[in-house]
Amino acid sequence: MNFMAVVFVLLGLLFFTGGAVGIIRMPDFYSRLHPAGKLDTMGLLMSMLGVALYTIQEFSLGEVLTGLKIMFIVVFVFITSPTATHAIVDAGVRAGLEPWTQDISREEP
Amino acid sequence: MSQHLPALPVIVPLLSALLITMLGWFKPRLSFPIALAALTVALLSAVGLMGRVLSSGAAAYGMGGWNPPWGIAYHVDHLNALVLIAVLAAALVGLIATRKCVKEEFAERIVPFYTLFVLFVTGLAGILLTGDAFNLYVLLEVASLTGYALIGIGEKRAPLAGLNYILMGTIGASFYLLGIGYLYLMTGTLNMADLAQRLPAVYDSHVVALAFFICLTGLFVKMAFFPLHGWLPNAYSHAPSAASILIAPLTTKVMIYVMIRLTLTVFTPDYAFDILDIGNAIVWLAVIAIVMGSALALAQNRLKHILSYIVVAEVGYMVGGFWLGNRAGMTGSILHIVNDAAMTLCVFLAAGALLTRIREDRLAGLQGMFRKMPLSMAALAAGGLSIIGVPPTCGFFSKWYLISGGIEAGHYGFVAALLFSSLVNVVLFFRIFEIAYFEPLGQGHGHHRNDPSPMAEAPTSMLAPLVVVAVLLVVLGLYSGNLVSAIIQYAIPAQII
Amino acid sequence: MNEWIAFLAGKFNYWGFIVLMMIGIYAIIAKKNLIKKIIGMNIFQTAIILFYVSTAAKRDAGIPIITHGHGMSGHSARAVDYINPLPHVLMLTAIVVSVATLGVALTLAVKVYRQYGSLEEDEIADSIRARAGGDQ
Amino acid sequence: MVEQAKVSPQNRSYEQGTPSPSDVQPEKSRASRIITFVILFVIWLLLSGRFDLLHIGLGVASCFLVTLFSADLLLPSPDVMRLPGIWFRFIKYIPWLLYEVLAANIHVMYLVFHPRMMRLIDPRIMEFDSKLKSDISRVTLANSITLTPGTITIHISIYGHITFHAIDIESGKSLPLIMDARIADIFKE
Amino acid sequence: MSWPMDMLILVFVIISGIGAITVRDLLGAAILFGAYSFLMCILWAIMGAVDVAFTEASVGAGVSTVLFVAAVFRTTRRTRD
Amino acid sequence: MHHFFLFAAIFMALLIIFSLYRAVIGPTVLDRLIGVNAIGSKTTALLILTGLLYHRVEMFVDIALAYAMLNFVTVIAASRYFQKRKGLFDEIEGTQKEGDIS
Amino acid sequence: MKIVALASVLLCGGILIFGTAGFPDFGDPLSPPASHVSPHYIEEAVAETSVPNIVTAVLADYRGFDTLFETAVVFSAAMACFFLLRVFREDERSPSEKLYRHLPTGIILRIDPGGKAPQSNEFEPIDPTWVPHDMIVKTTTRLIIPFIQLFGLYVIAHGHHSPGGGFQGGVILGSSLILYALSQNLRMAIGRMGETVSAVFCAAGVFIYAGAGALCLLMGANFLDYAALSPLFGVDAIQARSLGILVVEIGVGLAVMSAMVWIYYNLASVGRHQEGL
Amino acid sequence: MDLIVSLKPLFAVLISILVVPMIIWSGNRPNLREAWTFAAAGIKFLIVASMVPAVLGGATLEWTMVQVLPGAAIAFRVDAFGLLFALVSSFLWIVTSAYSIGYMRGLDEHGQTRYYCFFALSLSATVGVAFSANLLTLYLFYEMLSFATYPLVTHHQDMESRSSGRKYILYIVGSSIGLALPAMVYVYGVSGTLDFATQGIMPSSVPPAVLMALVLMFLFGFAKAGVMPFHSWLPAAMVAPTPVSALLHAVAVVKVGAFCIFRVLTGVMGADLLTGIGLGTVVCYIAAFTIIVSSLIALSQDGLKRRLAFSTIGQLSYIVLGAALLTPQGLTGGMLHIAMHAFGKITLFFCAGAIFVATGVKNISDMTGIGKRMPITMTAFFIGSLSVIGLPPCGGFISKWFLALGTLEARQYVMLVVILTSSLLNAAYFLPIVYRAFFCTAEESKFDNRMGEAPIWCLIPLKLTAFISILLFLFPQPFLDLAKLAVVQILGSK
Repeated sequence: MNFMAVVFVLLGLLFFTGGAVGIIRMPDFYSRLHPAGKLDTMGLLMSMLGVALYTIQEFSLGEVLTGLKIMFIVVFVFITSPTATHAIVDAGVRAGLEPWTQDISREEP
Repeated sequence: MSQHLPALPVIVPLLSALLITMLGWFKPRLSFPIALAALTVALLSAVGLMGRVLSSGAAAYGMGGWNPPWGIAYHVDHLNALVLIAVLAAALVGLIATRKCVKEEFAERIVPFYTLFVLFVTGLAGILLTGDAFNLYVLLEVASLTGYALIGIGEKRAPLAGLNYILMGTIGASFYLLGIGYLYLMTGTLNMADLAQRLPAVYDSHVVALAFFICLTGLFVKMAFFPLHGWLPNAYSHAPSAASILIAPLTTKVMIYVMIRLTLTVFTPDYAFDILDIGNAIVWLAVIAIVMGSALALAQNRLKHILSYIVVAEVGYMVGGFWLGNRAGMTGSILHIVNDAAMTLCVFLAAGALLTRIREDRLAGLQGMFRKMPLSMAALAAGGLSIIGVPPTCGFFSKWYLISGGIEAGHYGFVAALLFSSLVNVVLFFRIFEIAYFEPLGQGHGHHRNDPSPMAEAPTSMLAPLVVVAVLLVVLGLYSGNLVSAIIQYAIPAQII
Repeated sequence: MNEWIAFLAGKFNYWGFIVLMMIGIYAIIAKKNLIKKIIGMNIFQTAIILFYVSTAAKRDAGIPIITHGHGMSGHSARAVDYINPLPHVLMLTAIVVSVATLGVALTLAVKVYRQYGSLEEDEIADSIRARAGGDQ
Repeated sequence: MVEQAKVSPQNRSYEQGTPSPSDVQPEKSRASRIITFVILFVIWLLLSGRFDLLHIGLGVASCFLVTLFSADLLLPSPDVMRLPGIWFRFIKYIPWLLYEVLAANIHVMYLVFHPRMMRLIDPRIMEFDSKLKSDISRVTLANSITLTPGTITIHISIYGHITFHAIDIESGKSLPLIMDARIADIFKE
Repeated sequence: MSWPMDMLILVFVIISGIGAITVRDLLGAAILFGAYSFLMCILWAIMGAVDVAFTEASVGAGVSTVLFVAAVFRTTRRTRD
Repeated sequence: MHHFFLFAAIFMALLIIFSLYRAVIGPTVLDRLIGVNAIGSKTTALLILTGLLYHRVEMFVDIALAYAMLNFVTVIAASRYFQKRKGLFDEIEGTQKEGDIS
Repeated sequence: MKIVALASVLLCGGILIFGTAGFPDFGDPLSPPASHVSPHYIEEAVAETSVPNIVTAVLADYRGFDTLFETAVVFSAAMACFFLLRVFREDERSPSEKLYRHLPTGIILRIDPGGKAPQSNEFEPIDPTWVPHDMIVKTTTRLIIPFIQLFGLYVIAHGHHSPGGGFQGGVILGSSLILYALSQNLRMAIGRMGETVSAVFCAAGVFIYAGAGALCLLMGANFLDYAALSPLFGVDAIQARSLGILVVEIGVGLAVMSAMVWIYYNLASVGRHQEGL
Repeated sequence: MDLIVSLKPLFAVLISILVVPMIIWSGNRPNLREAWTFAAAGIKFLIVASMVPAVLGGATLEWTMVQVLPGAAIAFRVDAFGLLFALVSSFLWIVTSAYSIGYMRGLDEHGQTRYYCFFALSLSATVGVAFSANLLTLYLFYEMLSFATYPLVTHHQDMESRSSGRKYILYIVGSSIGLALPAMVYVYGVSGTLDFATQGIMPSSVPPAVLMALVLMFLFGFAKAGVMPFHSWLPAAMVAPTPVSALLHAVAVVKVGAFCIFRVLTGVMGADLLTGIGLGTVVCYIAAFTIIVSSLIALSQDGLKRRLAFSTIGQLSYIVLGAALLTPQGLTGGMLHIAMHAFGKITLFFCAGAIFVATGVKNISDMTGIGKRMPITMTAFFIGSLSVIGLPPCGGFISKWFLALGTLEARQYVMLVVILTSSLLNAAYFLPIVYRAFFCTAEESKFDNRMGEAPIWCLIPLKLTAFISILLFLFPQPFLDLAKLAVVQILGSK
């Protein structure tokens, strides 16, 4: 069980790292949203799964409920995160940000 | 019920503020009577408290039934009972006097106005009564926050002044909080009595000294002590007159009380005066405050600006008097808290009364006011004479003690500053009186019977309290001896001579 | 050298609080924008909260909620096991106060903006001066 | 006096949406209330973890209050009878979605860590017409699309026209359409 | 409580604080102030002040940032410092 | 296990640097928003990990949950600013194009 | 100005750093704060109030008076915002054209000054800057708001055993309404919880707190001494304290929720209570 | 010495305050209003006079109103000196009231109600000063007098009166707050009390330099006495209506200043203490300087009232000089001079007013030949000037006689020379007026030869006071007795 937890947490950290790096590396606002919004969500899912597994080892009612609560967080984030991402991108479009594309970026300095 | 008296001056206004909102929202007419009743009850219980203190000494009250170091305790002694009565009485009189004013100025906002005002008084009463250093901060914030709102509602520059007040006030309060935090770090307690017990052991630590300075700085900001006074003049002069009448007499006085409480009760007097030995330096600061406050007042050409700068100078009086460190100076300082509350109330009330008729407080606009509003101007004159320090008004007697304190301490700079400020006040007020007394100049000799311009006094609901306050100035002056011998001398620790 | 490092590290939170406080005060004094000032004010308050919470810290102690094993039956809770709760309580109040102050400050900032059409202190001063000139 | 104003959003692709019936006058049927209450109470028990009388009582009171206040928010549509089926199919949909999300995540991670990332990505805005009808299903689709890395829903019009931003062409080509079909299956539309 | 985390987050807090007062755009400042209070929240949690962390989380995320954004929305984003 | 979670937490904290970089540097407000949103989700995880470090996860879960809920509110509020049809560069002095503002 | 500010700030900081040298070590379990008053709380809180969360016990009972005024601060802040911002006369608004949306069709009407507003229920008034319809955000928030509210209530109710309490719960509840106002529009939020309701609730929340204290006073004990309420609750004094704390927390939650919502209403619509942010 | 607790002093002070509401109430009915004034004045005089027998019997009447500071109360005490002063001023109120009626009605002045109110208040303050039992009470009434007279000084409410009112307040209040108040506080600080006592209250431990400073502070602080650098308010204040100048600037205000200095030197500092370190001499020289210089200035003044004003400055310093001599004869002389000069000077002022009412002339150079038109007035003027110069058969002679005796007694021969010189100077500036009025005929005289006296209400008072001036030479006994008694009370029964 511990092993599973460690693996999941490490996976989660990997996803988080991806998100963090992506947020830096991506060229424009729209493409930054992809790693930022989604990789973090996945990372959260993974690491929380790990933590939840670690928590329910002792298997008392309290521990199980705690694990469930942790998963509840994940569910919640899974609902809100895309919405938040959507809200941001919508704001960007309405604010008139031009998306970066391969062609334009090569032509313009 | 009598053992619960210490809680009442705070609880009753708080509950009534809530009632004002809940009932007044549906029937705005109810808000004034509720506020009136609450403040009356609070004042009565404050008087009762004073009686108890006089008969059986200081009293403590544990909130929630917990004993002091663990729970919050209220503590009543001569000092705070006296200031409490002064503050509540000033608030009550102000409340009655501003009724018409409020109705006109805040037609739709009566309910929030009274709610905020009663909460403001609650905060001040709590500050005065509490025996817990942190509780004081919370109550300070109650009082300040409502004060910000009452000031910021005014026209023109008032919101900006209110915002500046918020920024400065928050810095002040936060500094106080930080200082208390330092004390907590060194002693582990927040109760004033407990602090007083545990602090002497760590007096040699410079953290304690720093804590003291930080608290003091915070309080100086809050009381508008000279270099830190920036917020006060604009805030008081741009506030609507109802608000300035209600706020101006109270806030700075209560802050000075806090300073006294901090220095005398939380720390022992010998810490501030002997170990740190900063009395002299602060008195010099006070000298600068007095001189600059007076000088700046001279440069103003609006009535409320002048009065605001006078408040700044008066703060210098009280701070300087207290930090003289001798009995006479402290007596003067405490007496001046009471007197200044009455004086400031009187002049601001008179200014408010004038403003009901002239709308603009430029000095030039006051022409002929003695004829138009003789009673209001007479009250302004009484207030002015009291601020100048003319016997038998109360201002004279506190100034007396302050000067004798200054002489006793050999601090002639302070004495000179007091006298200078008195002279400046003479000039200031006689400039006002001149303008108001002499007819519009150039209109003939004025030698013979002019057409009497119609009398147009302020509404009676404002005038009557104004006159009462003006008379009170004299009564307070005449009975200041009793005040000192019966109350104030017990408020000062015995080791101060 | 080691003592110095120990000294610096041992009071790290206090250094942090001082830095934050300075940031806050600097913003209040030097920034001309009212909202910036308000942000500075809030940072300042948070710094003090940080100070208090730092005073509460206790090495090797747990959060100040008694575990179910402890305390419910008898006096088994030991003071060294739990972080000092008192500063937390105080700071809850302080946070609430800071939010309340923030609300009022922002309200006033909005009011100022409605009046002068600007949040910059110097621009507001200019327009006040202009209006005063217009009056006379 | 009364005239029709011209609606001109900044961006041409944004037509003013007709408010859905849920915005207009949500119907508060008893059945939906009871279901709301039950759902909330289950959540409460999950959160609370205390089963003594006081806390259960508080839970009932809380759930009742929330139901009273916002039952019409959670379940605006009156036909609550369809719910169990939807839930069942929805739960079946989740693992698939998770799998797809995971796969897409790995794809994006690959992109992010790739040294020549700037060459690999090819962001573009894509669009297609969804066949879904109800709000909830459209939102599910939109969120599913957003949740899948590589695609973000920009806008979903009242006619079901979905605009989304894709980080490269593969991400946006097929998956949204499959999702559309699957979600239509869930909601039987 | 672990001091490396404590230090790390404290440094972040300071950075975001400086960012909040230097950024030349009030909306940005408001958002950075949000970040500031998020980080503060972690800091409290790390220092074991759970209730404070909870309060900071709810206030910082739920109220004060929203109020800032509302105020900026109703005034202006323009700032010169 | 304690040490593992400690290192995980420290690593997570280090990751915040990246998001913070985006939040502080910008360039546009929406980039900052992305950064803050990312900080938010990391914070949620970090809170739970802190709970593990204190061995009291059940206490920290509530905070994390509240956090997850309210982080959403912030993002919606900030993005709503633009949905009210205010442009990204409205009212900002001396900026014409994306990238110039800091 | 900047140099002055910098100089004074550095001076201030220098003094504070100097002062810090005399502090007890960070985390020292023998420092005065750790050894004087707080051990009593830690060791006796459960026995005296039967509340395992010491912070809650101290907050609402030992130092309940602080908290009462903390709530009063929130109340007065909300009242202050209302007082300062609320616009009572519509004529303060310069262009008095009004916009209405016909709900079923989405057509927008512009009513010139002096025009008669449509009376039908099918029209909703909107701002010049209205929020465009955004189905995703609207639907998602609609779905999660009940859960946020439930969570807020949970936080209030479980303040005794886990972190949280009236204030946090109240803020979460308030945020849920703010979220509603953000995602739909302000008018709808006001329709759900009007100004009168928020004002009265806000006062009532503080009143519950202060009233509970005053009730103790009437029962003959000191103010806020919940032990005096034991006859009313029908439990022993210690349990009564615990229940008293619960009552108080509910009051705080109510007050804070309404206060936050109220502040938001006024701030976001500059006192006009039209569509807000 | 008997102490009698009596309410009389309080009533004497209060009566004119109490009449103020009455005056305001009947503001629209001039006759009733002035009846109130008269009634109050009469009652006041009667009350004061009724205390004479008791005081002459050696008793002191006391009434403590309220203890405002420990060791200092607001208290009244009537001793011989105070009674003397109160007697003079309360009697002159009656006279002046009558004169005011004539003057104010004659000129149809505005704001008469206000005028009578503040007049009454001023009198109240004057009597209050006279009856004060301690320095605090003295100061209280002193300040009250300053403020009560401000509206009177600026009665015309024009530019001139505005500037002179400004000067008045600045000098009087400025000096009292700036100098007298701190000195008083210092005295209180070192001695713990402020009560006037027979040989002063200063402890002997106070160093002479401090004493010197204190004396000077009091001397200049009570600027109403017009000692030289602080005198210039007095000529400026002559813009006031003449009855005001007459009563207040010849009787009440300036005499209050002199009275205060008298009290301070004798009751606070103590004669022996001052003589011991020779401080009296210093004050003497200051007074002497004022006497000579003001007389010289008076010579060059053309405005009648201004000349009278400078004369007053000089004469006041006689009183100060008398006090500073600190010998029984000198003190007696000083006290008597208060009374004698009051009657003489008020006569002169009344005359100046009467001339103004009747002819509108203010300057001496325009008065050529006026004696033919207003013989009564100018005769009274002649008597008044004789009294002020100090020639028999007028009261002024007696006081100057005692002063001269005092200088001899104190062996201050320089002062004797000063007194004599100054008397010559007095003659030099008064007698030419009389001469010009009666014996010169101007080329183009402004006055036709018919009689044209001022209204009867103006005339009667000035006749009366002139008559009394002469009477006082013949029967100085009551005042002399009081003064002698007062000297005993001041110096102790040596």
